[in-house]
Amino acid sequence: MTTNRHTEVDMAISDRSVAAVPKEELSALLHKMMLIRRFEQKAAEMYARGRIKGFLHLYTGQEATGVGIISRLRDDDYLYSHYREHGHALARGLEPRAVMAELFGKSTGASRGFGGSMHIFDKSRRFMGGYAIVSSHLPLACGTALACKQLGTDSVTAAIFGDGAVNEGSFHESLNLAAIWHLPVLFVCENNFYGMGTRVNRVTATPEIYKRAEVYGIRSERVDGMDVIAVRERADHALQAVRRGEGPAFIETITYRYRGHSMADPEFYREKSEVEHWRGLDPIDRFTDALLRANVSQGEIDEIQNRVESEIDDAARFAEESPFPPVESLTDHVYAPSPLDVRPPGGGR
Amino acid sequence: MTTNRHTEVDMAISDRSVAAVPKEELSALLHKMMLIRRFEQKAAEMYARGRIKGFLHLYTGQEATGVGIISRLRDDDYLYSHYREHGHALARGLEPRAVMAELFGKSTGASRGFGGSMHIFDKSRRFMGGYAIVSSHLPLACGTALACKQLGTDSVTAAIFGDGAVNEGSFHESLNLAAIWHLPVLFVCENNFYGMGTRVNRVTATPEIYKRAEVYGIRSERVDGMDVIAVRERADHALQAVRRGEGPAFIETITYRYRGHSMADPEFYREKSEVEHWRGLDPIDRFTDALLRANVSQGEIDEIQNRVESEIDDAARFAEESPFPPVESLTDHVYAPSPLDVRPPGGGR
Amino acid sequence: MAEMAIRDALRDAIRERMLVDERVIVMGEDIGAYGGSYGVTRGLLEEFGPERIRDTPISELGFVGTGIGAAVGGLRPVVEIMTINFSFLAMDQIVNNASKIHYMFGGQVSVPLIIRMASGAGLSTGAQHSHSVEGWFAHIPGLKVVCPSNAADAKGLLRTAFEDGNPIIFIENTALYSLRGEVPDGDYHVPFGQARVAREGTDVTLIGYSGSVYQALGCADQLAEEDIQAEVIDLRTLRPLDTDAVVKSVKKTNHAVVIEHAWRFGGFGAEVAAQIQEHTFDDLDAPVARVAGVEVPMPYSFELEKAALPSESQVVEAVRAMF
Amino acid sequence: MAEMAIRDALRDAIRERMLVDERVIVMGEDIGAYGGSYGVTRGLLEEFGPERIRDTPISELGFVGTGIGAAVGGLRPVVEIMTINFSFLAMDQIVNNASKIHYMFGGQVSVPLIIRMASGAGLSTGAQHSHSVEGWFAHIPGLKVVCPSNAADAKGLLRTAFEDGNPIIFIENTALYSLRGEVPDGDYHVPFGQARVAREGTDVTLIGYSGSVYQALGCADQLAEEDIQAEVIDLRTLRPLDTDAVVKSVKKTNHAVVIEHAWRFGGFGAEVAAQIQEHTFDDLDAPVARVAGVEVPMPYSFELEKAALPSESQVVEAVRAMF
Ligand SMILES: Cc1ncc(C[n+]2csc(CCOP(=O)(O)OP(=O)(O)O)c2C)c(N)n1
Ligand SMILES: Cc1ncc(C[n+]2csc(CCOP(=O)(O)OP(=O)(O)O)c2C)c(N)n1
Ligand SMILES: [Mg+2]
Ligand SMILES: [Mg+2]
Repeated sequence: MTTNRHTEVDMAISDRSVAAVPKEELSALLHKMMLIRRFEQKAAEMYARGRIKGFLHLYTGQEATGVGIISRLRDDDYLYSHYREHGHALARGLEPRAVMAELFGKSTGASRGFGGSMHIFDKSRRFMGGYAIVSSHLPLACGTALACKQLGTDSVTAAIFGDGAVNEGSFHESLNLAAIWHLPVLFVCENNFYGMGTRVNRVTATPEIYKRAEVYGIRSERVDGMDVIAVRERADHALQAVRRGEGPAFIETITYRYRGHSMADPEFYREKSEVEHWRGLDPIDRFTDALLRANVSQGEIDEIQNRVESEIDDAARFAEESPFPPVESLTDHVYAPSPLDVRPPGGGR
Repeated sequence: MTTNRHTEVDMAISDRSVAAVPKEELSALLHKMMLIRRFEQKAAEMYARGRIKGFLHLYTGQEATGVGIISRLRDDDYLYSHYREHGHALARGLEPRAVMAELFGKSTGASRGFGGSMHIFDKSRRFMGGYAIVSSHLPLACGTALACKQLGTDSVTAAIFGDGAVNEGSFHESLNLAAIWHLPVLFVCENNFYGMGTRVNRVTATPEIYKRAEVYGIRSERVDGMDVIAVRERADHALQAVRRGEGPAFIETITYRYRGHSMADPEFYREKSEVEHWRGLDPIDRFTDALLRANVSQGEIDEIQNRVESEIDDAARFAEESPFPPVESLTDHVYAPSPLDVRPPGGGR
Repeated sequence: MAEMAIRDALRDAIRERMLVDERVIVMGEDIGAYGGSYGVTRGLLEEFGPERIRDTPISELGFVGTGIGAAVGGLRPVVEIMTINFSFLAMDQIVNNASKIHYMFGGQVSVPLIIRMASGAGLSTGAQHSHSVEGWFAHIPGLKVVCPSNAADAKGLLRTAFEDGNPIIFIENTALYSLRGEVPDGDYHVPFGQARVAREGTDVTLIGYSGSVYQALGCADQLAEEDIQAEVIDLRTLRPLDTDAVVKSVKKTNHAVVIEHAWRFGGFGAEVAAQIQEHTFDDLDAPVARVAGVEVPMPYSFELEKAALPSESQVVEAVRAMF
Repeated sequence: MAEMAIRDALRDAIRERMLVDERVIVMGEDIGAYGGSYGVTRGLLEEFGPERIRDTPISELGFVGTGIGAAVGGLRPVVEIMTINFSFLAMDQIVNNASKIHYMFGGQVSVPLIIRMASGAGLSTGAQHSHSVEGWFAHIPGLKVVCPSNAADAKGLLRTAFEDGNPIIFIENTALYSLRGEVPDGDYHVPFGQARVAREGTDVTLIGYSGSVYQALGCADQLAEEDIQAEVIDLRTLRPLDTDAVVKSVKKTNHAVVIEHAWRFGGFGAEVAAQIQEHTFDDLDAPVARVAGVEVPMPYSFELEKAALPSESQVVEAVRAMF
């Protein structure tokens, strides 16, 4: 196994680790990764066609991280994400239809069209939403974790964020709170080397981000985020520790985004060759290679790819055909109804 | 030399270290410490008599830290402090008159009576003020340090804060900024074990605060903050490193405040015996003991004490006799005058 | 009826609720061992223990966000920000998360959270500790903003806050914690959006909230001697605002003065004045006047601070100028 | 005269100043290698190097505070907060430090700092990226708040900001960066506190700033067809506010409508309305109307967002209702 010089990433997924995963789970992992990949391609297409507006941040290239981590969450665990969350939402089991419809601003969207690409939410799956203020969901994650602890459940809250988030004060405050209160939080930093156009080492005193967590006494490690099996395995260990009541854990995944930061990114800040290099480590290719070595047939893989195609086509069609929320619903949901309201709860008369 | 079980504080000041300091400097250190001690007693008295209002945070017990650090600053260095800053101001050479008059709200005060106890400032001494929002002066310190660096001087900016400040986001953001930009900042954490009534280990994942700084790659150490000579020596080394351009440094001093957090503090949260214990480590007593051992005579020490008495009496008289700022000056200094103003720069007509 | 200080009325409301609802927790700086900066939470740590009375680090952004997440996750947190001056540090969590989570996720979850904070000036605490920016919060849809002026309202409004399923900004006044007043027995509530006529009158409406209610009342006494009968309205909540009560009064008196301790320019009083002229244009005999704080960072020096805050005599003058 | 986009006018003003004043530095997220989120700083890194064009970590509180300290220490920083939505994170530094340092230290030092930020909605960026809270800043004594609506003003006001010795909140509009307009040659300044009459009229005064000026102008065209001649005032700076210009116009037209993209309740328009009725009470033929944002966190869905923002037709209706 050769370690890549740029990235500390192994070139091949270990066969032994693949063999340790049940077959149907392997298929599920591949399916999710392919689904996300295809979903983002379709989203980009729909953005170009004006169906999707605002900011759109694609997850392409990072699939192994989200899929690996989220595959080990229980249904009663909570998951928070940032604005680059389509992949996390799909990995968590949200319907492609609901995610795509949200991007289209349709009332059938995961957030009823009120949220948009950066604010996908699904209560039933405890997918607690995408947040567009960098690092601002980390305190929220501490909060649901505190609730779980206090209410006596053993649910864990996972929060996924980027390398850029670690320089925010909220990162520091959240890690400290989680540590002193032994909160059941799994912090997951997807280090894709850039926050927008800023390379991590230029703005981060400790570019080995997992070391930042260690100083709070938090169990912390770095993993090859282009290897879904490795991520899955480390997530499993970390989650077990958290669930046992050992307090928070931290995983830094080393990964890369192939596309610009958002659809508006002119990508002045990196060389095409760097992108190409990482594409050579593609998490889906690497995983399919490993599956083929593990005697999964090309036919089975093709079948998954075909299924994905039709799911995504269906999602786009569904989004296209769904209605927009009626304009009369504009002021719905500003406030939850209160039994004691004596007048409209807002500011107007 | 025996190390104290509670505190990692040595019981006696090393004679060797005392011998390394020039005689007149030793007197100056003692003078400043006694001056601060007496100043705070007088301030408490004046508070009780209603001459001083609002919040009043006394520095009693911590004198060795401020005096030790500040004695090694050059005149062209900058110094920032928090709301417990009388001691720092005096150590920096502000006149007791100007500090006391500020507490009285007089126009002869260091901040013309506009600031008060928590906002003492002296431009001429580059004493950049006390700030009442915990940790909020750390980014400011990075700012003057950046200015010095960019303007090509080798001035250092020192910022003093408490153990409670290290859990604020601004602490984290400042340390990271100082580290990545190699800013000439000396961070000084006075760990007196309490932020108001909250003991440091209950809210701080790493109660060894200096370790927090290490993770940013910042040179960092802990020192006995009840030993003025030790503090002075470590400050000297740290300042030299910073001035050489090695980037920021961090010193944690272990110290204790004898009085409540502010005059309003009922002190429910700690045992009297704990306070007594620390009084047994009194920085002024320990230092006079060491001086006596170093053949400074009791007479010389008494003389310093007498000088201090009269300085403080003078300061209180001066403050008492000084005028309040006239009510017409209320709206002075909201804005610096601008050459292009066409109307009053504020919001009113 | 029992007479008690505002701080005790507040504590009662919290304690009562904690006894019946396990999901209620209190979080904030020095609310436990220290007993709370203004004594509101004194004794609660001993009664409910450190799991439910949580001393936090000095991390306003962090623990306010934690409170939001905990509310979404099934607790009923009461978060104390020691003073409103530190709320600037938590502003992102309040504005971007607390106020929006219900709406931006299509109504799927709500944020039943009470954020208490002490506001106001007049105690010589200087520029960074003398804000009255409750008007800022009132600008944010998704929040409700409550400003009791007396013990009965403090308790009744806090009870209502517990029943509400939304993020409530509960503003207390640093200068009023010790103010004693009658508090009704039994399980009463003071609803949001219902102003209180603190004094009836026919000639001019004086509108205040929290501390400024007392200036209005003092001024009404003075005006009565000049045979001007002032009606005093205590808004009690800024959002929702009881526009109806204000309009009704001004339609009767044809004159209005808004009094607030905040800076005048862009303060909440501007909203009240704007609404009054919108709704009672034909009834007004004079422009709506505003008496408010002078636009300076609060000076420490005692006479200066006094001069920076609105005074009864300014209100009296504003009224006299109308007649 | 040269025609250019607002983003280019802004860059020109910065670049010009950097060429003559070594103390000017620019700090912010992705202003360097990325070229600036809205392209304002594009090319400056190449020209001035990484010491003067400083890409910051995502640490708004930290780098805004650093900017304040740097200003006090002798630099002339221009700090870019990528959008106003992130200013909530830096609010403590802006309110507690930038606005107060000059005053609370008795005038000993000042804070010559420009904080630029992009404000506004209408681009489908959702609830957390669509704020227009410039009115909040306008409430704070010690700050000046500048809101240009066109390229000439953008350049002229930014030049004035460089001459001013105070913390300036310089608000740009995300939707207007590409808007082109004539920019005068030479070294002109647009002073703070001087509104611009964007169109003369006799029957009603429409008051706006930044984006809402264009709605006012569009509406004036429509009204002209109905023989109502609207005067349009572009405030240009919110603090200081050119009350005189507004009053003068309303005394002539006897009718006023304030238009703003911010939420109506407690928005800056309330201050303008309150002042108009204070100063022109006897001249007004109808209450001052406000047309503003609907009080909801901004929805993503396109038609909903449109409905949440003020429209020309709402302004037209408000005017019609006056006649
Ligand atoms: C507080 C805040 N500051 C700035 C932004 C603008 N912004 C959006 S994403 C981003 C970069 C974040 O990078 P990272 O955390 O590494 O996540 P990635 O985009 O790489 O997934 C920035 C600066 C923001 N949304 N929130
Ligand atoms: C941001 C903020 N939060 C809370 C407070 C209230 N407060 C004032 S001092 C203090 C404790 C600070 O403790 P520490 O930093 O250890 O300094 P010490 O008082 O011990 O010198 C607190 C909580 C404040 N001033 N600012
Ligand atoms: Mg990244
Ligand atoms: Mg302390």
